[in-house]
Amino acid sequence: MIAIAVAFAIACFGLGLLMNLWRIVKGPNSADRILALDTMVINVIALLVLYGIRNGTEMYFEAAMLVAMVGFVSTVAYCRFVLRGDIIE
Amino acid sequence: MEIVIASSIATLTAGGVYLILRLRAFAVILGLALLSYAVNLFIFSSGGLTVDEPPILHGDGIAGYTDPLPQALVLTAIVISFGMTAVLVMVSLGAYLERGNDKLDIHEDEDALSGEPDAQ
Amino acid sequence: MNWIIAPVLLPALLAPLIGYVMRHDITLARIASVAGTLLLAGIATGLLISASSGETEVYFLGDWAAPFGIVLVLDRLSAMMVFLTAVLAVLVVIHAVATGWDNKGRHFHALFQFQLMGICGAFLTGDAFNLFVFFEVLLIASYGLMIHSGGKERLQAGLQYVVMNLAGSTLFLFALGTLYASVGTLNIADLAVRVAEIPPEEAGLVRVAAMLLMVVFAIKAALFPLQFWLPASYANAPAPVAALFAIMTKVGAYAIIRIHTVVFGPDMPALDGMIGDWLFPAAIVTIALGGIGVLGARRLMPLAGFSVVGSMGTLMVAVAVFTPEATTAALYYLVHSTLAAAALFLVADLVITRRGTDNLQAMPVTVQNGLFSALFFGAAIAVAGMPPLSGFLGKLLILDTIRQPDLIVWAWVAVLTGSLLTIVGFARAGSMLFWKSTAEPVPDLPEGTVPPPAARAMEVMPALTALLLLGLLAVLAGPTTNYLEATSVQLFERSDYIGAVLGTGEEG
Amino acid sequence: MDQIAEILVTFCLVIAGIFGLVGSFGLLKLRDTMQRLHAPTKATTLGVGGVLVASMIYFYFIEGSLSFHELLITLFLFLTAPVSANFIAKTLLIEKKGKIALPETDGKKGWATNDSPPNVADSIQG
Amino acid sequence: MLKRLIPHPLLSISLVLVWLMLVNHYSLGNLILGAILGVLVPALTGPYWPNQARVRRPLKVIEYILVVLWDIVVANVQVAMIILFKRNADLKTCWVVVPMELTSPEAITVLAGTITMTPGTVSAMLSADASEILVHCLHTDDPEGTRDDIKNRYERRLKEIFQ
Amino acid sequence: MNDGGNLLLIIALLPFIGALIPGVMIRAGRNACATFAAVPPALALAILLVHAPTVFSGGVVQTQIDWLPQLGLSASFFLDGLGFLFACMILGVGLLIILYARFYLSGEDPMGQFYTYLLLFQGAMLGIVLSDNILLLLIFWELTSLSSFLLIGYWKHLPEGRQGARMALAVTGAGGLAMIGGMLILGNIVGSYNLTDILQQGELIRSSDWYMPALILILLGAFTKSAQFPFHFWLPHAMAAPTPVSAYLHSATMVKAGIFLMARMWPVLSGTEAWFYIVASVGLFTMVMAACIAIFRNDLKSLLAFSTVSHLGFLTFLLGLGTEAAATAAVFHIIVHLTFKAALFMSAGIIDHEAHTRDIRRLGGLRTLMPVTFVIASLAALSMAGIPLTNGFLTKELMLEEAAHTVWAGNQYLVPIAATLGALLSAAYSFRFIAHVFFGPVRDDYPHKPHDPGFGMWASPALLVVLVMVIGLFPFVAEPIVDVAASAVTGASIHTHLAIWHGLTPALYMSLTAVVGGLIVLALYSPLSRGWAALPRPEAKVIFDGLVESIAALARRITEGLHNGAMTRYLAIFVFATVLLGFAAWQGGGMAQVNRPNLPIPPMAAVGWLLLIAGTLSVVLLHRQRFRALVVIGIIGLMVSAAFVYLSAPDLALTQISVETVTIMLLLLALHYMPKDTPIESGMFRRVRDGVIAIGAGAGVGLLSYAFMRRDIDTISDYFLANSYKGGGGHNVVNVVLVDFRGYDTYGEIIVLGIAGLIIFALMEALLSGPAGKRLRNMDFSDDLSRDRHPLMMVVSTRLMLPIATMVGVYIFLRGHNEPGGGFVAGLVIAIALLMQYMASGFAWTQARQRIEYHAMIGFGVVIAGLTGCAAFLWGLPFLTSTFGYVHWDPIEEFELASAMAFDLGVFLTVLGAVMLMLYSLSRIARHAGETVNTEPMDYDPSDRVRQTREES
Ligand code: NA
Ligand code: NA
Repeated sequence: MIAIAVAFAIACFGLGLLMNLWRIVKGPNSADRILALDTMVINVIALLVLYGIRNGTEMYFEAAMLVAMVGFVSTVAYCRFVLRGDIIE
Repeated sequence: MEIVIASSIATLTAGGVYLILRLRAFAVILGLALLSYAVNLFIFSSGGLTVDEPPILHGDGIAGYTDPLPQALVLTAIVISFGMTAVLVMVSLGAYLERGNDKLDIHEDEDALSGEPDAQ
Repeated sequence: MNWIIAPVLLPALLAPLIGYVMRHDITLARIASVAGTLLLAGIATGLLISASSGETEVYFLGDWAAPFGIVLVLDRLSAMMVFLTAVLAVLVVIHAVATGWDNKGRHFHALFQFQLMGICGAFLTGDAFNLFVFFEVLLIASYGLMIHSGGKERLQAGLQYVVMNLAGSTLFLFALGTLYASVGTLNIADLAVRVAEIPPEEAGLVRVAAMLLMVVFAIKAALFPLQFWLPASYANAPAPVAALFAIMTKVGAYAIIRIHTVVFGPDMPALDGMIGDWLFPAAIVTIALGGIGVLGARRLMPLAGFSVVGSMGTLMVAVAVFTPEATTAALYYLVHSTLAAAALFLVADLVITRRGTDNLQAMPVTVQNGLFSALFFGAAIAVAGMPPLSGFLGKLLILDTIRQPDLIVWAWVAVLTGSLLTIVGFARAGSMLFWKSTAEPVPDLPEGTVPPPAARAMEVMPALTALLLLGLLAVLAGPTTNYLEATSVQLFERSDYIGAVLGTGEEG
Repeated sequence: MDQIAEILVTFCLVIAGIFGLVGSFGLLKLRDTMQRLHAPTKATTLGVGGVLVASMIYFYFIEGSLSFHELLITLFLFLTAPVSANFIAKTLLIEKKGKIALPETDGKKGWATNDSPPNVADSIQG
Repeated sequence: MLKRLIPHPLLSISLVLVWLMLVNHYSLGNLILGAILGVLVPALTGPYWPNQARVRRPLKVIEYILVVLWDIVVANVQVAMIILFKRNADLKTCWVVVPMELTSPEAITVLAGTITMTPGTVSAMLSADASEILVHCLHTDDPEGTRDDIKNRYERRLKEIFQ
Repeated sequence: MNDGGNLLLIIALLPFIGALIPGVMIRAGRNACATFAAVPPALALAILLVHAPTVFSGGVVQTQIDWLPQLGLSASFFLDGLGFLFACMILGVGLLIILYARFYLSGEDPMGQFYTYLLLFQGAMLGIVLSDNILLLLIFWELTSLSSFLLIGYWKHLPEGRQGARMALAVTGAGGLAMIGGMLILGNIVGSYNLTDILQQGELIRSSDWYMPALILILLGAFTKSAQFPFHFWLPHAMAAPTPVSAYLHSATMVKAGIFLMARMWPVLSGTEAWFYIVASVGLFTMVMAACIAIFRNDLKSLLAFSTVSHLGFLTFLLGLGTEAAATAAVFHIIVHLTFKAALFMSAGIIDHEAHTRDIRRLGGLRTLMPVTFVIASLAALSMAGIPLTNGFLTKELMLEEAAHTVWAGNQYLVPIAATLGALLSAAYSFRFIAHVFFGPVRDDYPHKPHDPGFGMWASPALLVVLVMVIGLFPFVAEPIVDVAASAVTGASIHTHLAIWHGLTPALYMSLTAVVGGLIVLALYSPLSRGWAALPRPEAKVIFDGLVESIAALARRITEGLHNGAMTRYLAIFVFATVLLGFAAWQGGGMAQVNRPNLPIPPMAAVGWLLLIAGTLSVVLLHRQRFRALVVIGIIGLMVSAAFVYLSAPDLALTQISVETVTIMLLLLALHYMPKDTPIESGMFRRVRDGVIAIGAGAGVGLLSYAFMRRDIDTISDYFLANSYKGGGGHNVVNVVLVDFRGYDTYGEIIVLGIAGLIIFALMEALLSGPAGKRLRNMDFSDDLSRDRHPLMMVVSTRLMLPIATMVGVYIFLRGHNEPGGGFVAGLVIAIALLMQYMASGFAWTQARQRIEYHAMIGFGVVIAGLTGCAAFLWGLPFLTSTFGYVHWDPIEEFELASAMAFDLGVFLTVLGAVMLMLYSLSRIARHAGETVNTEPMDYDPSDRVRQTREES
């Protein structure tokens, strides 16, 4: 039962990724792209955790944590670039 | 799965090569970044693909692990290419600030100070 | 401790100290850097003497057995290359200090030491991937040195240099991946063993790996069609750096000599002499391009750069034959052309500094025209391969050792014609710089401008020493060639190398 | 007990999947960027949150190890997501400066993207 | 003495907890290591947090968290319905300006975060003097009500916690 | 080596040692300089004469020192008759020239330099004639080219001197290079480069298939050096040299080197049809042609130069005949020509020196003004004309005699007629020399009033003229030296009988015809000269210059066309060549059996693949909108990391994602100052071309990787899996490989990072202090930007995240040995955490709170890693040998301590330091660009408002 649920969730988030991709490519604003990439990061985190459940290992949580961290930093950096040009000022 | 990785390597390489053949340093940087992804996957795959078996030893068994050596090589390659990219970015920025354009080609008759107006 | 690691470790420990502790004190940095380089030369001499016993010494890093850990291998070849590097480094560092080049930007000495570390590491390593790592060390240090002190031309040339080499490094990784995938090891000796076992009908992958590696090394060795980057890079590098770069092209040549003899030698069934078949024509064209470039150059630094291209072609013609005799000749010419190129760049620096431009045009002479013309004449003789300096002997050796009937005419015509073009090119350049300039009226200096200072003895000394070394290399050609002959015999006797690395490698 | 845990996990996962998908779908479907900005909150909260809760339950009841990593990730996401959204909204407003009508502030100072921060002195006078 | 060694006890305790969560293995060794880090890390990062907010009523924090979590679940369902079943043309999107009485940066941050994390509203930005917050509502018929909700449900509680 | 041999070596070396003297002695004055410059040749001459008895008794003095045995090059010298003759000439005339030059050179000329060059040249020349090893001979051969280049170009301010020097170098240098080929062939045929060995093997050489190439190549060397047609043109232009040089090089020595070589090689190369037809014909033609030109030259030295060319043709012709008698005649004429020609050159120099012109048209009537010179020059010229009682007559007779019975391609008249014509023309220009310079009325328009110079200047030519007359009158005095030299040339035992009168031979009639004809030509000079002037004739210099210039221009075009700075083209060639070569290599080998099943492709992987492909294509398509491309490239990084997770490589995933983030930060920082868009610059053709190359490369590596993923091979990795825990103390094999098995790689890798940090810092310094700094200060970034720089929310959340992220970093560091993680990732995590702080609260505020300098951090890191490796030395173990152990402390559970962790700490510090130093350096630009610096951590802190209000009330 769990296996099916995991597969379902993976499918949902995977599908989500494709939708994010569409938004990144299509835009039209930078904000859309950054937003879509940020969402993509969140979906990937979910997928990582799901993958961990599927394999019964907690090996991938560090990866998920790190992805969360760098995802945030890059989102802020992209935004700052548009907002202020200089990301560290 | 092999075909997935091989075609990913191929696409990344093709994209990277196309971009390093562009005329502006920035495109070349992007191209080298793509090539770096490609080569990382390439080296990684040289040990053969394994799924679901990370190279962390539990007990003394050694069967069925992902080949650790290519992984270590890729790690080294990632770090080195990071250092290289950083220098490249800096050098191209420097060249841009000195020349007023970020063309990769050098033209004998180019005059930096009357260069293009794209220097903001 | 065993001293094999010392040429890597000494600069590796010194460089951070210079770069971080002494970065605000140029005097201290200079003393440390010069002292370190001298010490390196001393160590290199010791290693050379040690290697001349003919025994291949292996250093098992981390005490791991080969082929699992990384090994350093000291044989005659690596000892010679390290020694050559150290000698060159001493000349260059003194020149850089005496002319004040080192103080025109930041971190010269730290980068210089790292550069030495990379070069020595590349020469000593017995591991294909570690060779890549040290290639990268020496390359990234060279990027820093190349753009040392900045400036528009230097940065744009530096950008090209970096891009080209990054592309090359990427290819290096592709090649190593292919190599590992086809034979499953990285240790050079182990590679040799395993490649020898591969039958031709299964050799596709390993052949590709060998070829890609050749291309990678050919970039460094500036072999056609991968020589395009060199002239502009060398021409725009700070002159002492360009002089140091004389050894960088040799790193490429060394790698081909090492890898494509020990691992992919022509007698390997899988390779079937493929490498030489491609290398030889490439070398021939390289000679031609070098000669044509020397004749066609409008500026002194590119002229010197093209002469390096030509000399690499000459060197690689001998390498491409892959016989012990030809390799002996190649090694002699390698030593010669390294010092000759260094001498040329150092002299060019002294001249350009005083002329204020490297355009080959008549300008009023400034100071010490006689001295500089004599130095230039010496350097030109060296680079063109004229007697009495060692280049002539090197060329004779190369021509004499190529005995394959299908190669001989090509090699002779290329080498001799290349020499002629180089001679004519240098004669034109020198005549313009030093002779025609004497006919130019000396203008009255505007108020307040100081004429360029005369060169002090310390500034001239490195260039002069390089020329003297070339003379010495000619005089001592016999003993030198004895060493080199034993070197190439050792190189081609790959069972020694393999035995030393794999045979006695049991972990203690 | 395991049965309940299994059901719980399954439930969480299904919920998570649905909300994750809805979030991304919203990103695709909604009309303008400000609206789209709402969508990822679903993926972040009930989406990833559901997966993380499922994971905790799963590892505790089924694998037998209590794992708090999931909590940390949740904490991190809850800490960062609003800041990200804040930045993205501002990015949009800067990109479309003048094209999006914003309500006026009630105070003396305008919105942060358009008005420089007060220095302390003039806020005292006010 | 203790005060100087552990300037931010709450932070230090949190960090020890974080450490234990990270290693996910509860032993005396890890506790000691966590404690060392709990002292060391705040000391290292302290300069970047010069004036820390004081949480006056820790218990209220739990209440606040529960309220917000509940709101998240409820609002998520509502918004999912909107996304899935409402035509884009029918959406009544609007901006809402919420004046704030909060002055602690931490409190303002938590409020803005809460607004964003509860679906249906996103806090877009603050006013330059941080006295107002600009909120974007995905769909509402009653902007005033939304504003009041925010002020009553969240700001009031935060005021209790932080001031 | 016998004693004589030792002395021989000294002879060969003396001039070179002597070349150092003038540089020192010049300070002592010009007389001292000249005197001391004369010492080495005098000494050498004396030693040479010591050997005379041996040589004259038919002996040979030899010495051999191994130099480069692998090549067959030895410092071997031998002295036989031919060598003796030449050595005497070189040293003897050398002494005369030193004397002459002392008075000839003016005060402004750098005399020390002159003598240095002269002695260098002398040494090279001596080397040629004494070498017993043809490779050694080549060395000296090239040295004569070089030193003559310096001598000809001695007056460097004169364009003729420079051009003449370059032309001489180019022509003789080219010949020398050809000769190298020829000599190597000879050596290969014989199996030795020793001349004495080669001279034994005439039969072998002449019958070899390689005889013709060798002959042609060697003759190219000889002909260019000895100015034979069509290489004769350089010699007249070399006359721009000071006259002592012309007298020495272009009469007595260098141009004779080619003759010497032909004489030396005569026993092995001559005697074949090829030799005869090439050498004799070229010589004869040169003799006639050059003599004809000489008549009409108005420059004295030019006249003499063409006369020299003609006489060299004379000698070549004789050697080409291949008979012993002709060779003997040649040897004799070498001596004869030396005597009169050197005297004539010096006389010409005297006239030039005194009258300040060498133009015959401006001279005349000097007979009375310069009687001594007149006598000297006239006697020498008469010898040149071949008038009886001078030595020139003797050799001319011998030559005509040989010519008289030479049949050329079945024609028995051609050669005699041509030889007579040559002699006639020779007589004609000699007569013109005497008549137009010394006879006729004294003029009143000399550029300078001429009179005889002092004794020092005319002593040398006078001595030579004495020789001219002595030999002319008493030919037998020359017999011994001619005999011994001719014997050496021919290898036979020659006993000549030199006499003035041979009876009424055909030669006598031919000679008579020549002299009479010469007088007639002189008489008809004016009309002939007008006719000559009207004659269209190719000007050699123009052709040569044109040739060199067009070759140089072509070289320039090729060079600048190929190396035109178009990096993109270089890269295209590189990729294209690589793909091609890779394909060629693959073609030659086969593929092993596929022995590995394909793994399944789950839908999730397919989705990831789709994202990766789409991301890549988007980056390519969007690359001109740079920011957008940077956003999209984030997808690729994310997907590659995800792929690594999926493929069981968590370490890679962690590293890839964090590196990718930092890289994007760097790119964003740089992009701020760069154009935001890339203009469309490449046309359709170019894009298609690049596309094709790109697809080729992509397909290549794709197929390659697919090929190797389908087969399993035996790798060394099993060892790592087996020994990671046992020998390295870690469960994470990848980490143990990194910090232990291949720790040396990692050591190199962190050094790369450290260097990168340094370079960026150094470059930034260089940029900011240069024109780029000025440019930056003028940049304006204030348009349309957000007003909030350090938003409150970001600052607050960062404050909480920083300690948490630090904990995460420490955690990842500590567990790296056993679980995914390690120093590298930890360094990046901390760097990213710090970066967040910088982004939130600004550079200046954060930097002010930063206690550790990033420079120092890199330094510490590299040094710690290095010293950890060195620690093994204390136990006598190699660099980087690791150790680990398990510590038991009750009540704490057992934990592991590994030296690898100290190494990893070095990695950590370096990574952190390098990344931060890079960011630091890039951020410095901003402050340079005039941005204000923040002193508060956030734009506005609302609690300030409260505090202030409270204080207010
Ligand atoms: Na590594
Ligand atoms: Na690791």
